[in-house]
Amino acid sequence: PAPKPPTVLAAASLQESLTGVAEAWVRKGHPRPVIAFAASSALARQIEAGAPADLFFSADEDWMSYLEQRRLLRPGSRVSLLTNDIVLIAPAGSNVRLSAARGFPLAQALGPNGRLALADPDSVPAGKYAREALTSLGVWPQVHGKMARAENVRAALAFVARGAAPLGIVFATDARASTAVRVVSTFPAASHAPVSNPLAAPARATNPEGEAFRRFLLSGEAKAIFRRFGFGTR
Amino acid sequence: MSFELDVSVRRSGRMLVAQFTSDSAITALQGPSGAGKTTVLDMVAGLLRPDSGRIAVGGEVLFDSAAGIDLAPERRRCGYVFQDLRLFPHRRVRDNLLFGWRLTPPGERWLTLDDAVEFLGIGPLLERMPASLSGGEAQRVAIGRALLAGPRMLLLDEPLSALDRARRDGLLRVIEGIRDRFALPILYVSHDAGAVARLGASVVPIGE
Amino acid sequence: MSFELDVSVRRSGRMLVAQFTSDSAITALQGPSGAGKTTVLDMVAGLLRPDSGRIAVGGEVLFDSAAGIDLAPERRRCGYVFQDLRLFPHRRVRDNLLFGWRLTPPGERWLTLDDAVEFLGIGPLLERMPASLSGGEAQRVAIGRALLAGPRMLLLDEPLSALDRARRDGLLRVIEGIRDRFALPILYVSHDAGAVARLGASVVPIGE
Amino acid sequence: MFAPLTADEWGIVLLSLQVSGVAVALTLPAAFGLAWVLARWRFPGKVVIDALIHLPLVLPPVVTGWLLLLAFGGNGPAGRWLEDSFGVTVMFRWTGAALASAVMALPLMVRAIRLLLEAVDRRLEGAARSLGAGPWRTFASVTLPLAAPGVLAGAVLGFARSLGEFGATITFVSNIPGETQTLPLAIYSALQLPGGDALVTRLAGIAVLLSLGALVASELLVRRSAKGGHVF
Amino acid sequence: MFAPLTADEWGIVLLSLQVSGVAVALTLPAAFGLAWVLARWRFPGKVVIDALIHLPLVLPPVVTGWLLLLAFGGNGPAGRWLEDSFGVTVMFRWTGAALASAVMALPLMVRAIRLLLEAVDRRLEGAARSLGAGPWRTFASVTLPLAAPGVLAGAVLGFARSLGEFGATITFVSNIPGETQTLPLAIYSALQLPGGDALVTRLAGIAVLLSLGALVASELLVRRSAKGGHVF
Ligand SMILES: Nc1ncnc2c1ncn2[C@@H]1O[C@H](COP(=O)(O)OP(=O)(O)OP(=O)(O)O)[C@@H](O)[C@H]1O
Ligand SMILES: Nc1ncnc2c1ncn2[C@@H]1O[C@H](COP(=O)(O)OP(=O)(O)OP(=O)(O)O)[C@@H](O)[C@H]1O
Ligand SMILES: [Mg+2]
Ligand SMILES: [Mg+2]
Repeated sequence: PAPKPPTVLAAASLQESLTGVAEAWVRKGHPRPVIAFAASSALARQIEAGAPADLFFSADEDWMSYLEQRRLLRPGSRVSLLTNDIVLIAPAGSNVRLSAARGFPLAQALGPNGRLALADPDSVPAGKYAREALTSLGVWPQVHGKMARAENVRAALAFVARGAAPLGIVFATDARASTAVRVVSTFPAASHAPVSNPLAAPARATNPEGEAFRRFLLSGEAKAIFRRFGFGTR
Repeated sequence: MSFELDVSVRRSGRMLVAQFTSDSAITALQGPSGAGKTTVLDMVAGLLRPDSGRIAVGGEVLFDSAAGIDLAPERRRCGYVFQDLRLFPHRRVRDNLLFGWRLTPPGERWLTLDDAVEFLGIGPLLERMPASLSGGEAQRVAIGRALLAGPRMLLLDEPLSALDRARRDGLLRVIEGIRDRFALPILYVSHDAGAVARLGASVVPIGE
Repeated sequence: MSFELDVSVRRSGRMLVAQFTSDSAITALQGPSGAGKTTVLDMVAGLLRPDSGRIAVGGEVLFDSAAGIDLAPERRRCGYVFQDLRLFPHRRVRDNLLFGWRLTPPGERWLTLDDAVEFLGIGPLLERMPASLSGGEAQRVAIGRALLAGPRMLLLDEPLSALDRARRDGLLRVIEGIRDRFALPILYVSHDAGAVARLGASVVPIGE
Repeated sequence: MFAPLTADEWGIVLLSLQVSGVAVALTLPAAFGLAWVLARWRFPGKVVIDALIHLPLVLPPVVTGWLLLLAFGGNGPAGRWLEDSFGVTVMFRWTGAALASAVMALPLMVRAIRLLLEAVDRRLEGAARSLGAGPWRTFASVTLPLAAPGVLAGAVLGFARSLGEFGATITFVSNIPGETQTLPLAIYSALQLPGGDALVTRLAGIAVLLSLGALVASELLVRRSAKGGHVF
Repeated sequence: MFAPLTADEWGIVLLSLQVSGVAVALTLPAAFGLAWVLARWRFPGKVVIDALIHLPLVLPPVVTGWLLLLAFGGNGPAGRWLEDSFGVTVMFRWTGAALASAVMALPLMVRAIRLLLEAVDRRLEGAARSLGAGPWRTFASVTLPLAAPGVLAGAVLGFARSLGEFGATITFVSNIPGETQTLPLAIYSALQLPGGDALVTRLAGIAVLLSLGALVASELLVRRSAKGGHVF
């Protein structure tokens, strides 16, 4: 009988790249993985509730650690696979010039009423990195009251793309994806912990196709595809 | 005894007491407006529960608070022509007429739709909805609906009040016919002294 | 001329034509059930628009299809006692009675609440909701509501059908009093030949 | 943009219709029962039941989804009970999506039905009883038809709400193509894609057409009943 | 868990009440007008209007939020118009949250009101006219009170829906503490945090209490009207 396709739970921000990798996998004659894209928090809770998943590809390490602490991951299956940059963006038509460095005049660039669009810095990965970077550059206090916190990084991107916010902070991969915004500056790697997208297999996973697909994701061929979409790989 | 009543009920803060026995074919309830005539019919029909007392019709006990008897309305089989008619607004006249008829075992029906339509003169109305009927038309449909259910007693609350003299006389003849042929106990509420006299009803005063 | 009517309207596929002029104080409409009596009152009140024709009351044209006249119901000022009463179910009896009264300029009222309550005998009902009234009680409230609006004509559709003889006689006296004191044109629909005769109404047959 | 639907899109539309249809069909009797209790019974604490029914409206949908996940997940008591008694699995299955939609639609349906149940003229029920109809037949032939506009409105509202249900569904049963990816979830996925605007617009257009279709169908039902044919 | 509310929580609760209250107050007249048109007028294409009103139910909330962003965002025509004519800014303001809530609540309110408008006995309106009331007074003293249960139910549904509104709000005006962070947005943030369960439970408990309060208030209104006092 044909092998049963694996079920993969993946962060919504991986949608385009992971679909590309899955295509390559299918071309090798494997059954097409079933991939559910949603917020990492929702996916992690589903795994905790016993959902029948074979792989979990998270947008950040926190939720992965949450599962690991509860012994819900197969020991040794966790890998921090992808890296990313965080960037300052503006609408494509904007001519703002800024360089993300110590004490750079971010609040001034926003103007009196402008808001800085970013994913929720308390809970959403892209926002958490943004806060860390702004804090270490010493500009967090200036913009603290001038933020528009979005539900996820794509919604933050939309605020900038629609001109509702003059500036925003998103992952480099998101900025690449939209022609309506341009990258103003990339945050220095030293200003925040490395952005990483970890991959692991839930402890209950039994489908051998899941493990096979996991190994493919770690292969050079898959990494090359991820890099095409702007990710860094380790 | 066709009707034996000894009941009391509280309505709008007033105590209504009805206490009578009647042996005539037709018993007319008379009394001023608001005296409690409709209230009595509602209690006989089982739609209003007396606070206490006893109701028997044709020897059968329908309600007895002491004995804990309270027959459901659908088991009392009374053909009730309501003062406010209560036609089913969502059903055509034909379906209103046949509502009770369809629920009655064929052996217990004593009237056909054709006969009822004939003496009520409602042939052209069968496919109409009740909302489009005139006052007297609706009243005739309500009479037909009650009779077609093959009831074992009749409760008539001003059944002819909206009808012209010719119709009224015709329907009085029908009621006389029912009285004579089927020997149904009939409670008749009417302010029309002529009709009461003509039916040979024994009069029971209410609310005095 | 108190009433001049020449109208036609289609109802349930039938053409109803009413054509009469009347000069009496009270005009009684008579005809079999479903003849179109209520339909005529509705057209006079402005609640049903005739397909064509003309309606004048006391010399004032209320409707004229040729001249494009169609007075709104609230400007016709007719005291209409509906056959189906139409009490406002969400208002107490008192507020039903005063509904039109409050809308009438004080100078045009010709009846006080106290007087109406007195001759209708509805004093104990003032704080009640209409749903809890008996048939005759509701009818008396409907009469009071229409009269208290200080109307310039009366449209009475079987206004006494649910009342006992004593009440009926009392209210007939009230109507006679209104006829004599205020000279209001009155259209009166009733199957009660005695009442019509007593009011000295000129009879107009409808639907023949 | 106006091209005919692709096979994938048809799959999503049919799944959405299936999920919403099952959700409404399952919820309607429950909603009617609850509406009945709220409209006809008097008991202390009624307002608490009323508030509980409104909860899925008041809570953000993701919380409702999370609570469903706790109750019906692999380790949840309700999930195990469903599995053992009916052999129905809801986790990651379209049945779970239908369950989420049903819970979200319930308050809307209860309110609409209750509104009309409270408007039914009880005297007509007395008339039916007197004509020989027992309580059940009275209910079926008088009460239910008179409340029919409310039931129909409840079904329409519930169906529309189910078609648009997103937050509870994705939290409860995830976003699995072909199984739980209904139209709103597909739209969400498209929103995450760079340049997905055209696809979003297209999918939203399909949703609009679906709702138009549902409304036209309900209007036809209403007209039929207004003509004197019974809806029930 | 049962500790009294902190100052921050009070702020969130008050903001939620303000947003929902304004949303319902603003929408009620519009909902009534639309319900009136749908209940009383006959014209071709009515079902299209009906479908448009249902759209916020059928579309996933984020799409509604996205459409609002297109219309009212920095470059949006509606936003510029509002700004120029009334000096009202909605982007990233609580007014925008109220706008999103209003749009989401509208279909529920229209349906409830329409149901009862259609049930009003038109003969009573004729009686009022005949007693001297013009069309407006007839409306205010007869039609509106008779439809009051529908208006009340619509307001309750709309208020509850507003209290729970999440997807359209966060997409449209983001999650700004003290400005647009209503209770659902706060709950959502907490839900995103590993280990945020206790906070979620606490905030959800507050939402439950709010809805209970709103229902008790509406029940009191209903009782008052049932006693013969007018609601309107
Ligand atoms: N549903 C009700 N709730 C409370 N009181 C009521 C209700 N129905 C009637 N009553 C009151 O009970 C009394 C008797 O009413 P009932 O309808 O039996 O009078 P009736 O003799 O039939 O009068 P009528 O000849 O006017 O119809 C009246 O005072 C009436 O106001
Ligand atoms: N709303 C309506 N729609 C259609 N037809 C109607 C409507 N109301 C009455 N009719 C019909 O119009 C005709 C005249 O009705 P109308 O109510 O005027 O009769 P009426 O003379 O008042 O009779 P009654 O003495 O029985 O009250 C009847 O055939 C009736 O069925
Ligand atoms: Mg009576
Ligand atoms: Mg008539």
